[in-house]
Amino acid sequence: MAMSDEAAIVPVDPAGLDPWLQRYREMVTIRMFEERVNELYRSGKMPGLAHLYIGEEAVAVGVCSGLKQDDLITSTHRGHGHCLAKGADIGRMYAELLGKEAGYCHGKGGSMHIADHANGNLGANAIVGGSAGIATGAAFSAKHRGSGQVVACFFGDGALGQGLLYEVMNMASLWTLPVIYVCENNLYNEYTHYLEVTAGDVLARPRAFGIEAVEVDGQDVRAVREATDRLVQRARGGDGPAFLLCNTYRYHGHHVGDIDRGYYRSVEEEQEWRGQRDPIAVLGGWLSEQGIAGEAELQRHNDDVRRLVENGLAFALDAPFPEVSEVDRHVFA
Amino acid sequence: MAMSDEAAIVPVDPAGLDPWLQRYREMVTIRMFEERVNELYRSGKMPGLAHLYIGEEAVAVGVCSGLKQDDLITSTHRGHGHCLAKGADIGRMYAELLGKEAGYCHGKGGSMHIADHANGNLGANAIVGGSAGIATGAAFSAKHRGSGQVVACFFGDGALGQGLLYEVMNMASLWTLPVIYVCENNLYNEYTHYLEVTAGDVLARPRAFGIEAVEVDGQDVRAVREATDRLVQRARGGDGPAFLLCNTYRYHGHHVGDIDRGYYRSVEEEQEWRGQRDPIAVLGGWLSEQGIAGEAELQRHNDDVRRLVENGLAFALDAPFPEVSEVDRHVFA
Amino acid sequence: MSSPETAATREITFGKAINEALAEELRRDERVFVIGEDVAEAGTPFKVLSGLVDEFGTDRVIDSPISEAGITGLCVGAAMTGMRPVVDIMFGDFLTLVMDQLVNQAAKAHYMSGGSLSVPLVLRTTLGATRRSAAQHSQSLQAWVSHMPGLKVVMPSTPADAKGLLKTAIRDDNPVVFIEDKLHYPLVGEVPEGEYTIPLGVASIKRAGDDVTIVATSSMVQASLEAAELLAAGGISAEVIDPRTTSPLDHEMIIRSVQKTGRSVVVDEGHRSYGVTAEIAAMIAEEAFYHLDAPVRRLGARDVPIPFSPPLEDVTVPTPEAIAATVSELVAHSPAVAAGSGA
Amino acid sequence: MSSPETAATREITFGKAINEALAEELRRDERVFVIGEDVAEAGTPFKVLSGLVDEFGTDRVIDSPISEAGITGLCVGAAMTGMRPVVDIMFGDFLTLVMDQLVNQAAKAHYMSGGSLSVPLVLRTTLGATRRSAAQHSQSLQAWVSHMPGLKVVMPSTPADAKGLLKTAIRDDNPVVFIEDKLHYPLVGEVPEGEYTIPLGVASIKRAGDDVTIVATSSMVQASLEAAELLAAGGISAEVIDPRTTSPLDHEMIIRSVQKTGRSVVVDEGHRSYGVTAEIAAMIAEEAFYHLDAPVRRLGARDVPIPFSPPLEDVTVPTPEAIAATVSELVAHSPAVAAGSGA
Ligand SMILES: Cc1ncc(C[n+]2csc(CCOP(=O)(O)OP(=O)(O)O)c2C)c(N)n1
Ligand SMILES: Cc1ncc(C[n+]2csc(CCOP(=O)(O)OP(=O)(O)O)c2C)c(N)n1
Ligand SMILES: [Mg+2]
Ligand SMILES: [Mg+2]
Repeated sequence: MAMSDEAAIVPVDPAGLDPWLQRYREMVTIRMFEERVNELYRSGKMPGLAHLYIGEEAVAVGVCSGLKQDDLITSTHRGHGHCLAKGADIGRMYAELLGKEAGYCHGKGGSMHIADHANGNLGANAIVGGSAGIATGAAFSAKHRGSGQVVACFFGDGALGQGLLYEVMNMASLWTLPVIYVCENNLYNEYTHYLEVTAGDVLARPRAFGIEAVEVDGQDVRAVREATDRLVQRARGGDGPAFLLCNTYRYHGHHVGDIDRGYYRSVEEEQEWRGQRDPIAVLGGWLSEQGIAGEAELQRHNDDVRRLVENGLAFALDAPFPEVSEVDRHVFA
Repeated sequence: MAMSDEAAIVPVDPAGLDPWLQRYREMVTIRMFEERVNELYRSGKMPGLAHLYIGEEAVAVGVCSGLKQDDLITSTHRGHGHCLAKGADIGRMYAELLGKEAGYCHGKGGSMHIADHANGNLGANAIVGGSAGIATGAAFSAKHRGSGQVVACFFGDGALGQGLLYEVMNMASLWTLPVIYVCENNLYNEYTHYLEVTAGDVLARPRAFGIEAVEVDGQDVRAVREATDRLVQRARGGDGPAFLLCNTYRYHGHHVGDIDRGYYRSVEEEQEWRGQRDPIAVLGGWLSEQGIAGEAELQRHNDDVRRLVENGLAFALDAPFPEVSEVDRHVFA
Repeated sequence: MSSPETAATREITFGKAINEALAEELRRDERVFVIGEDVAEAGTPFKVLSGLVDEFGTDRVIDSPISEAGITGLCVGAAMTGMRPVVDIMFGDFLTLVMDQLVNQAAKAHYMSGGSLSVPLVLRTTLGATRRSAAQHSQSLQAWVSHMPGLKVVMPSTPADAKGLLKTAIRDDNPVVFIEDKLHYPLVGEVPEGEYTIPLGVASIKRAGDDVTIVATSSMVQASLEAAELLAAGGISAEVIDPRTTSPLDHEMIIRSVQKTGRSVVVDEGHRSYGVTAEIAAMIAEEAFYHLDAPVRRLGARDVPIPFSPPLEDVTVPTPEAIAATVSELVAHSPAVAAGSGA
Repeated sequence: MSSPETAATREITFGKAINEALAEELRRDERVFVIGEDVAEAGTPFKVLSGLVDEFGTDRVIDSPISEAGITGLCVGAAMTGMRPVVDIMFGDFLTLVMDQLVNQAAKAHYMSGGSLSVPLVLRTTLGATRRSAAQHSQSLQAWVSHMPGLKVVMPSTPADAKGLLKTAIRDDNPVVFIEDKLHYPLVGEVPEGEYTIPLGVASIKRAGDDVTIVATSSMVQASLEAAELLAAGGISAEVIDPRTTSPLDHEMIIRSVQKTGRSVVVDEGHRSYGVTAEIAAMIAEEAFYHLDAPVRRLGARDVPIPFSPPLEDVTVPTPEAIAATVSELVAHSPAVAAGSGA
């Protein structure tokens, strides 16, 4: 971390930037945010565990950039990316991860339960597949209220094992609800390869319920975004739900404590994804090719994002814990 | 009921009969058994309610006749047909429906929970879809023990709404378990047409999990049996699970108390199924055509079955209730 | 209780009281909707919702697939985003299917989000045995939901309470589990004319008395009132208190009564062990310790799955006779009969 | 306890004790198998099952999809047909997902079938907070399962108990819910050499004392033993009883102790309201009424969803200090200090 150079960085105003450069910054934000999360964990500064999204950034950014601010998402245990991509503030997110009063949930939720209602994030969920009902209900509500909102429901390949998903896909289809089920297939349910526990054809599952289903390269933010645009347009236009299967990969362990991964996946596999299919590198390369931003320009954004991340972290580290009396608040509304 | 003629009837020995004539008798047994159930209810002699299978006899008989005695089934709230077709004794079944000690469950289960372990019936289930896990586990066990058993899991179209079904179909497919999911689509979930609550394509659902799925006319016992034979052979041969969609119809109400059905289905619809597609009439017609049994012969069987049903009922009506102290037995094995 | 516009009452059934509460709230607030299996044209198998779909249409009275977990989850999401769902879970036995959505999602969302999300959802369901419905259609699972912070639990015993409490539940900003005794639906009672609500957390003295406090919920209130009649004939004066909500539980009214009577019997139709009676009895034994002349007794469903066979089922649920016998024995064996507080 | 072949013991962790029990039973009975998420190569996220798959293969130590209801249902069917499944539900919080298969199917099949079916299944799961895991990974839901007739519920507090009780649970012909404290896994204790089992339904006196009976389960046993140390320093002699199984519950041993001490505090990590402490306290208050010098006190998890933030989470679960303070206050306010039975 070239912290010593920081003072020299000229802040970037992201407004007015090329949209793909904005997406680049968003992905870098997630990456840098989480690299710090990992360090916080390893240095014993963060309570509990966290599930890092690093490697999967293109999915959250591709999908969320295609949503309006008042569109809704539901998120997962691996939810920092979704939350940031939907517009959350870095400092308040770190504060939440550290259990601080300034956090989005006043420290009560932590990494696995961050919700950012103002930006349309109805919350991360520590029950695998647990938010499928919530997302579907939010879409039901949007339709009923005529709000025009669309809902994106993020979940992992592991959630394909939860019956709830099929129950609600059936209703979403029956009632043509504006919900997009975004399956982040990072190949693993924790420590088990998804093919060992997933029979048949993933896309055929939503299709059996009459749901439009498409597969995209989850490492290519432009592909994710393109598919999202089409599916959001359909949903907003009243054509009902969709299922977006994004093939992706997590670079780190299932959670920050999962260091020795040799028994369930090979270093070669990890290296291949990191080396060949990194979503930030893929978009960075394209931006250069297109002449939108060269290496130096991208570096300037990296530095700027790092500054924002460090500022947010510093804020959170300094922030106070909630008063103990807060423990009894918010049980009931 | 021409009870006065009974004494004149010469009992038939079903052994050695043409197999389709045996199926005919089995269907007639279910029909007559349940007509008496309906009367018992109406005359206040049966505690609680019962869900009549009348109209759907070809499904239970077609499937169960294709199973060996030690093959297994799981059944539903509409389970008398499955139970009889798998070989249960009429008297002990009536005894169970009347809450008598001589019943299959000593009166503790009643209509919705009859189990007949000796004949491979692992029990009716009053939770819609609730036995899908049990059937799949029994198939897992059969495979693990190398017993060569096949399991048929009966459920209604309503159970398509239960997430559990998809969870266990996934495992059945992954582990190539010898289980046949038999969906009895009688068009209604209680009082709601299945199309109002079932999106997409029913057969595509099991297929999405890699499960072989076929549809048959559930009013034609020969068609059901033919499909069953093929699927049982596959399952027994180690080729894994299957899904058998049987299109059928219940003639009576959802349960015996459901008399005024006009608000959810038409009399014309009922008449059409009863008149044109009655499973007993269909098979009876075929038996005559084939010269296997003419009208008189079929009548002789009807009379003989009626005698057996009446005997069973008389036994059960006479049988004592369990001692009250029995209430505390069987909580634990 | 918010004052009814008029003190006048009329007699309606418990089922009708539920129906009226729903109709009034559907009329009053367009965010309210009802969803469940066979709730629309069929008006549920218990016919309690009959007619609602005619007035409010299939957009607001919605037949669902047989997907208890799914519809509950859907309602959580709808509640978080501005609706006020009332989800119908036909039999309380099917709570088994919705516990994740109810307990891990609905009950915790407000807290986990530090107050930013809320889940104004009512889950209506049923309890009770003695309908010859056997083990999977006869349970009374209020203990489970009462155990969960973030859920409120309502168990009305009269048509008037049912109506006033259901209206309050629908207006509450929290998930509320509303449990109805299936056998109550045809029972008739006085219900105020006009608009009224009843607050959650306030018990109700269903019969005043001096010698013993019977705390009874839902189905067991009527049984206890009948027991009180039997006891009165024998000279024992029983007070019958209906907590109306097990969560929040009105400690104060119960304790005040026990301080007066010095004895208590707690009756609830859930299984006795680890049931609702355990909490209430433990609370009384703790908070009224120095006023008790006798141990607090508990009556609940026998600790067996509910059997189908009538003579067996009949001994699984507390009867007026059993309640009266328990009270009589208690009074006979405790010294200070009719002496009031033993403090 | 069936006598161990030798009185010799060795020190192993709680996790290893579980692992040994499973290994021994897998070796002993080919009908036994283990199924759950990441149980095979990963040996569960807690690493408790490490190595089992190497000895027994993936046919008997089976990685499942993330389908808690499905695998529980599958195990019910396997158990009915001659197998003895041990299903691993990673966090007790996920009991929410299996309640139908566990309660409506497993617990009732034997009864509903009049004894013809049986379900020899063990469901292993976990409990406990203070791991900074927040509201959906910190619950202690033993009250729910303890409430259900047909289920046995085991909550071991030491490695030796864990091993002996798990072996018994696997051999039991009924569904048994076996609940482990996640924080126990690394803790070390003396475990007998050789084969032994411990019967279900027999409590264990973890420390003898005269002035007060602390009844504590699972995670709260160690906290209570620490409290007893603190109290001893202040001259109060506490007896600590671990019921080991909440169902069946060993009334006799608990009551005998309270008859001696005249006071009791009950501690369990489930939420206080309608929790396991309610049943045990109500039972003591009823059965030892005439021996009690003071009200029975209860300590459980605070009635809030478990918060993530460390300073908040730390006040949600009873600590040794809180237990000791409750006992001290009880002793101070009840007249017969150290006087034994007040009868
Ligand atoms: C219902 C439920 N079961 C099990 C778990 C434990 N668990 C947490 S994450 C996880 C794996 C999830 O895999 P996937 O859905 O693919 O998401 P990923 O972690 O790969 O992003 C499991 C099993 C859980 N949180 N919820
Ligand atoms: C989980 C569950 N939900 C609801 C019910 C109430 N119920 C009993 S039968 C039934 C309809 C079942 O329809 P289907 O599966 O098509 O079977 P059918 O009655 O048509 O044979 C319903 C909703 C139940 N028993 N279990
Ligand atoms: Mg994954
Ligand atoms: Mg049907």
